Amino acid sequence: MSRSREYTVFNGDDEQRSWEVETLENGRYRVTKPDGETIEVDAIAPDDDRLHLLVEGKSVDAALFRRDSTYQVQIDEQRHDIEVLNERELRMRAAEAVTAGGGSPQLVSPMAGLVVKVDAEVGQTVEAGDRIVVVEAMKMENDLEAHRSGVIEEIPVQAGDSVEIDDVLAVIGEPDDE
Amino acid sequence: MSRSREYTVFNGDDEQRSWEVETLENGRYRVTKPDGETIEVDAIAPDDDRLHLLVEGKSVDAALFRRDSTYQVQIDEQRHDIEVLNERELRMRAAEAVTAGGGSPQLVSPMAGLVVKVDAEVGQTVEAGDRIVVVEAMKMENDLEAHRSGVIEEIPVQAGDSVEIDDVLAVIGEPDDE
Amino acid sequence: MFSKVLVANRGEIAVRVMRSLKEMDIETVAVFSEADRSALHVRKADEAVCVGPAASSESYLRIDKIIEAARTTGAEAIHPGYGFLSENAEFARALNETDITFIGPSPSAIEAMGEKTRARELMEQAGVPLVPGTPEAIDDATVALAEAEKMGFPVLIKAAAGGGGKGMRRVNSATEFANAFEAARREASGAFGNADVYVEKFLVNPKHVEIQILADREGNTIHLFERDCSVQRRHQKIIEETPCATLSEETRQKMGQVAVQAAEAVDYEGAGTVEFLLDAEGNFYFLEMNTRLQVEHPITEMITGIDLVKWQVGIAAGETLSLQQEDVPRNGAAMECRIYAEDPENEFRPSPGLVSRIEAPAGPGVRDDAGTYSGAEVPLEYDPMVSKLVTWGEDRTEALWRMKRALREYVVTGVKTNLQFHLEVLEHPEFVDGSYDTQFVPRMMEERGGPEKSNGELAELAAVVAAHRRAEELARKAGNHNSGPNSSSTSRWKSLGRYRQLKRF
Amino acid sequence: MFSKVLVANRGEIAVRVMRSLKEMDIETVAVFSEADRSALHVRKADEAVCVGPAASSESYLRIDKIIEAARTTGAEAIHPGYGFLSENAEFARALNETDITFIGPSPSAIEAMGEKTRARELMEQAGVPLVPGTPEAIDDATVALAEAEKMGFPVLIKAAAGGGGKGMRRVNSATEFANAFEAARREASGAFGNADVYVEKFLVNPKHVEIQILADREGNTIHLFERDCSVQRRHQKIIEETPCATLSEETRQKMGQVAVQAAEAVDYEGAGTVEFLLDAEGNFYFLEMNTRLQVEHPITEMITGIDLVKWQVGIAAGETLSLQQEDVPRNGAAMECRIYAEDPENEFRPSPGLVSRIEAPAGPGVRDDAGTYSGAEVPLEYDPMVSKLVTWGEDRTEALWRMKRALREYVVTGVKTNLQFHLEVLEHPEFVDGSYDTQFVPRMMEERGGPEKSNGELAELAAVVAAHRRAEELARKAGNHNSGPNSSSTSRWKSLGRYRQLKRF
Repeated sequence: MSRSREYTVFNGDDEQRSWEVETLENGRYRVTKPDGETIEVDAIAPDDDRLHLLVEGKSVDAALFRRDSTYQVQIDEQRHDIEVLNERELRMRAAEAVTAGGGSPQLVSPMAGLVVKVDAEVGQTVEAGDRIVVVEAMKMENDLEAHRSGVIEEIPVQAGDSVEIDDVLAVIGEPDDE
Repeated sequence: MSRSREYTVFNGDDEQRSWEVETLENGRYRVTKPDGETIEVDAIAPDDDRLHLLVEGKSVDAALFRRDSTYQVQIDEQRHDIEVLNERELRMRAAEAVTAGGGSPQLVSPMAGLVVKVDAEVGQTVEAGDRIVVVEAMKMENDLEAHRSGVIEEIPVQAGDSVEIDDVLAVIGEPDDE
Repeated sequence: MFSKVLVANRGEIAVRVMRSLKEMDIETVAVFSEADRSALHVRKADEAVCVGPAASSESYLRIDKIIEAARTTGAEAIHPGYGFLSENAEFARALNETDITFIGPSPSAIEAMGEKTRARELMEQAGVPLVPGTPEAIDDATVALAEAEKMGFPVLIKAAAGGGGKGMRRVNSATEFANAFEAARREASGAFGNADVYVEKFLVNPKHVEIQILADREGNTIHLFERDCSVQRRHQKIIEETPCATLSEETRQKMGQVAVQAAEAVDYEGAGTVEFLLDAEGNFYFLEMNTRLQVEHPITEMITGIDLVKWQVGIAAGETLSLQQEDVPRNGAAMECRIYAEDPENEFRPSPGLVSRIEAPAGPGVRDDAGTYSGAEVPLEYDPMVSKLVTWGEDRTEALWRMKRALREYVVTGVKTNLQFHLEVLEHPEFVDGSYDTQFVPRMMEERGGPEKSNGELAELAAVVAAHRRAEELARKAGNHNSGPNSSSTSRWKSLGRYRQLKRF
Repeated sequence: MFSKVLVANRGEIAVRVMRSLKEMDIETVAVFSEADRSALHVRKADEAVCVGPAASSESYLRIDKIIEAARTTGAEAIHPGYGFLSENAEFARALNETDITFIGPSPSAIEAMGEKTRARELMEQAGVPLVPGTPEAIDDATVALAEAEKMGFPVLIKAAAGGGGKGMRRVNSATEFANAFEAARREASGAFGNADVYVEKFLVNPKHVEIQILADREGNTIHLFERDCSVQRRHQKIIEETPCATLSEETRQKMGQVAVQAAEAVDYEGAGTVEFLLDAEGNFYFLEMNTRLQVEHPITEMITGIDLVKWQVGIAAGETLSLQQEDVPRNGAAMECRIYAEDPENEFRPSPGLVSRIEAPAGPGVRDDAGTYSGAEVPLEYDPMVSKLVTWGEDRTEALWRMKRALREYVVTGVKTNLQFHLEVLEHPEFVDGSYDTQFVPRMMEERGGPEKSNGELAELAAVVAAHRRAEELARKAGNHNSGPNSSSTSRWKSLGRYRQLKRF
């Protein structure tokens, strides 16, 4: 629980800001703000859609509503739409950008689960049916195989990532793309 | 969705009342009351913990809070504690009553899932490790085996039942119980 | 008194009417369209009848189906709320032919006030002031000037063939009049091929002020003071308050008397509202009369303590007004903010959809008349009003600060709302001093860049922490599947349990 | 005026005080115990400081920690709410030695009213009526009778050595007195070995009526009329109302004057309450003075429109009362029901735990001061009050019917509450006619079998349908696992989706 995670925020101004969060032993969070300042935050969820923060003595009662990776945040009467991508989602977004417009080079996960193994690497030529990634769900390991032959262009996941249905696991380009 | 199901209600007066509910094609419910009268009920869940019924033109806005099989129901200012058992739970309750005080004759389900097969029957002598029930969870069939040798006294589940963690699947008495 | 009443409406007003009915020990019947099966007013009613598909024209506006619903349920009267059938004389007339009572004025009063020209004629006869203007086109500058001086400057010279603001010319004094008049005629002739012009009084930055009236069948008519509804955009009221900050006591009394005259002129019965334009000099002119309950009626209830819906029902049941004009209480100040599911940053476009969570403010001096609930849809088909938030204070300042406090307490997630926009209005100098007029919001929107967001970094922090908690939760779930129920993860789960108790997860 | 105030309390009163502070544009600081990390008052504050473990003695009652929290946050004043440190003279004194203002009366006023015997002495000197009684034991029947006649019959002869109701004898007239007196002495001698008896006035079915007062530093003292708090059980108030239905205008004025005298006798400053016993003849007797805000203060706010908390803060900041006694408004009637997480069917035992859902009533004339929210715990450690529900009406009948309507709207799931019990009280003939006294609830509880449940079969129906929907949902989930994402179950899912939209599942 003490791994530090990075988040990239898009706050609507086309500005991209990096935050870092680490869960501490006491359940609080150490947060590194985009300007590099580090603060300790005590957060509780009074209810679904609510998050209450104590930030250096300040009490912040936020209402949150998530749609995909965008949070609508209401604090007092103000409402903010904030997109937050974690590291995997950021890689995923990049992968999508790379293949935007292409046929269907993306191998997507048919299930939600944990990536336990990645069997291929970028640049490798694979055959349809080769195992690319192993995703574990409900005590069962699932081999996720290349849906077509080609060259791996992107693998936006790594072992330990949790993925959701339809998340991109790999981008497999046509062999002649090389 | 059109199987009729029976429910047994304990309303705190030690009175036991039988209700029957069938889901109709239009999403409404045909309910047979304990007195045998049949009514059609249109029910929606405006939110968690809420159920709104239209019963023969009457609008009933109920707040419900479930603990195990007991529902706290608030309608207007009145609060009622009502225990509702479905057929399986009623059998389960009977099975628990049978074995109350015994060692641990109950084979319980380690997971929530759907009973797809029952491989034993009451009166049968089984060995520890014999498959008794198959429960399916997350696309996987799980053989649930006798935790001890003995004679099957009760099997409160049948194929098609959904079970939850710790639900009794079978009661296996000592061989010398016979 | 009635023992059962049908409310032929939906949303907050249906709920509000039912609340009064319940306090009168009257059973309530809701009607609903197929889109409103899960609407709040259906939940709050004792009985509910579906009257047709989502389109209002096939449900809430269907006179036959509404009457049928009343018959089926045995309702003795129908309250129409506002909108829908509330000002439909045909509906009132149809009910008069049954033994079901229409809670509202007579069909003839509805009709008289519904037709603009007829209403103006009637009002003129009753001595109610109208915006002065020449009834016909004038071609003689001297005659026109005499008329203009009679009505007082500034005046507007309007091309008879013009429209939509075209062919209008404002004249501020007698000295400029003759030239302007001839120029306007020339322009009109050039632009429309018709030189005819009218002269009309030009109202400088008028306020929209209305008077609430109550009248019983015996002709006892009283007024319940004014409401200033000048905070509006495209004739849509946004914030209303009472008293009007700039109204002198003398004008208030005069306006009240005139409103009573207007109502009496059509033998009015029940609750109604006479709308006026009020100019900077305290002159006021009849605009129209709404022969029903207004959206903004709660602020009048707050300062008078009078439940208008109860009186509507009582009067319809034949009760006599027990209140004399001089006994109508008037305490403190009240304002109302209409909370809409709309996007002020996108031309106030409706933002229908799922209200994931709505939490209304509470505490002293706050009244919330909501039409929805957490988990409900704001349907596409109808007005996207979420709630009417009303505050009362000993004086205007207290009502205003209560409103600011209440708006900050209000939580609505899922749909966009105008909560922040309201606060912006409330903190605008023109609103704070009460001098605002009907052009205030358009002016404000022109000046304005966008909403100020002082909480931006905190909001980002909250979003990032929420994303982090979600990421860890997902990882935990996945991790748990990995390690099976009896693995060494138990202690981690225990500590998770402890955190959960502390709502840390 | 202060720019930041710390609220040394929790629950609904902390939230309520903060609301007024926010309306005064004052920043708010909450303190909380470790059990209250997720409490509503922490969420509503601008800043929050943890002051120790769950036990009040280690947190909310820790004078040093509270003062430390004020210092750390830069709060200029502390509002103590009610309970906890609100009547702690030591706390007020400790604050006087800092530059942090205590929002409340002087330590000496708190002390004077806090010691029962001293308070009685002071009140007697100030001419405040006390329940008459002989100050010492009397052994002469003739002297005793003379005393009894002075105080008026009935009287109570009390054994000096008795207690807890033992050794008491009620005497209704002079003719029975001599015999009763001797009998009482004999009994006392036999039972306690001590024949000493006192004579005290016996109050027949008294009401508990209290007067709200407000006083500024310059000694301007006004009263804000009475509250009838006779609906109580074991000295725990349950429902309060104002005006008191049986109080004559003359007695009201007298009682108000006496309350002002009582406050002036201790140089009182701020908001306070003088409690009286009122007998059937309209005589009233000093009980005690509470030198703080009362739980039931909102009903006074409803009929006067005065925000008591704002005045407390203003007076503490040195403001002068702008109101003369004759200007205090008094409109309509108000009542308050204290909603507790408790089980009236089980000796009103607290029912702490998770408030799964709380939905407060709204609409005209309703004020809800809640201290919790959906998803919150009612902690074991503190008072299990969930909310104070207050209604206002033009008259008592309207306030009463509003309260009934509001109680029926109130939803609390998870914990048990006294919602239904309140309704039972409100519909009891003694409550309806307003004649109830402090023995009303005990009498009612004796007569009563249990709560009436007219909705029993509907509740069963709802529970059965809920169980059925759950059973089908579980079966569907299991079935779906069976058939994989691309199987023929798609159409079933589609239809499920449609149902979901309709909230049928």
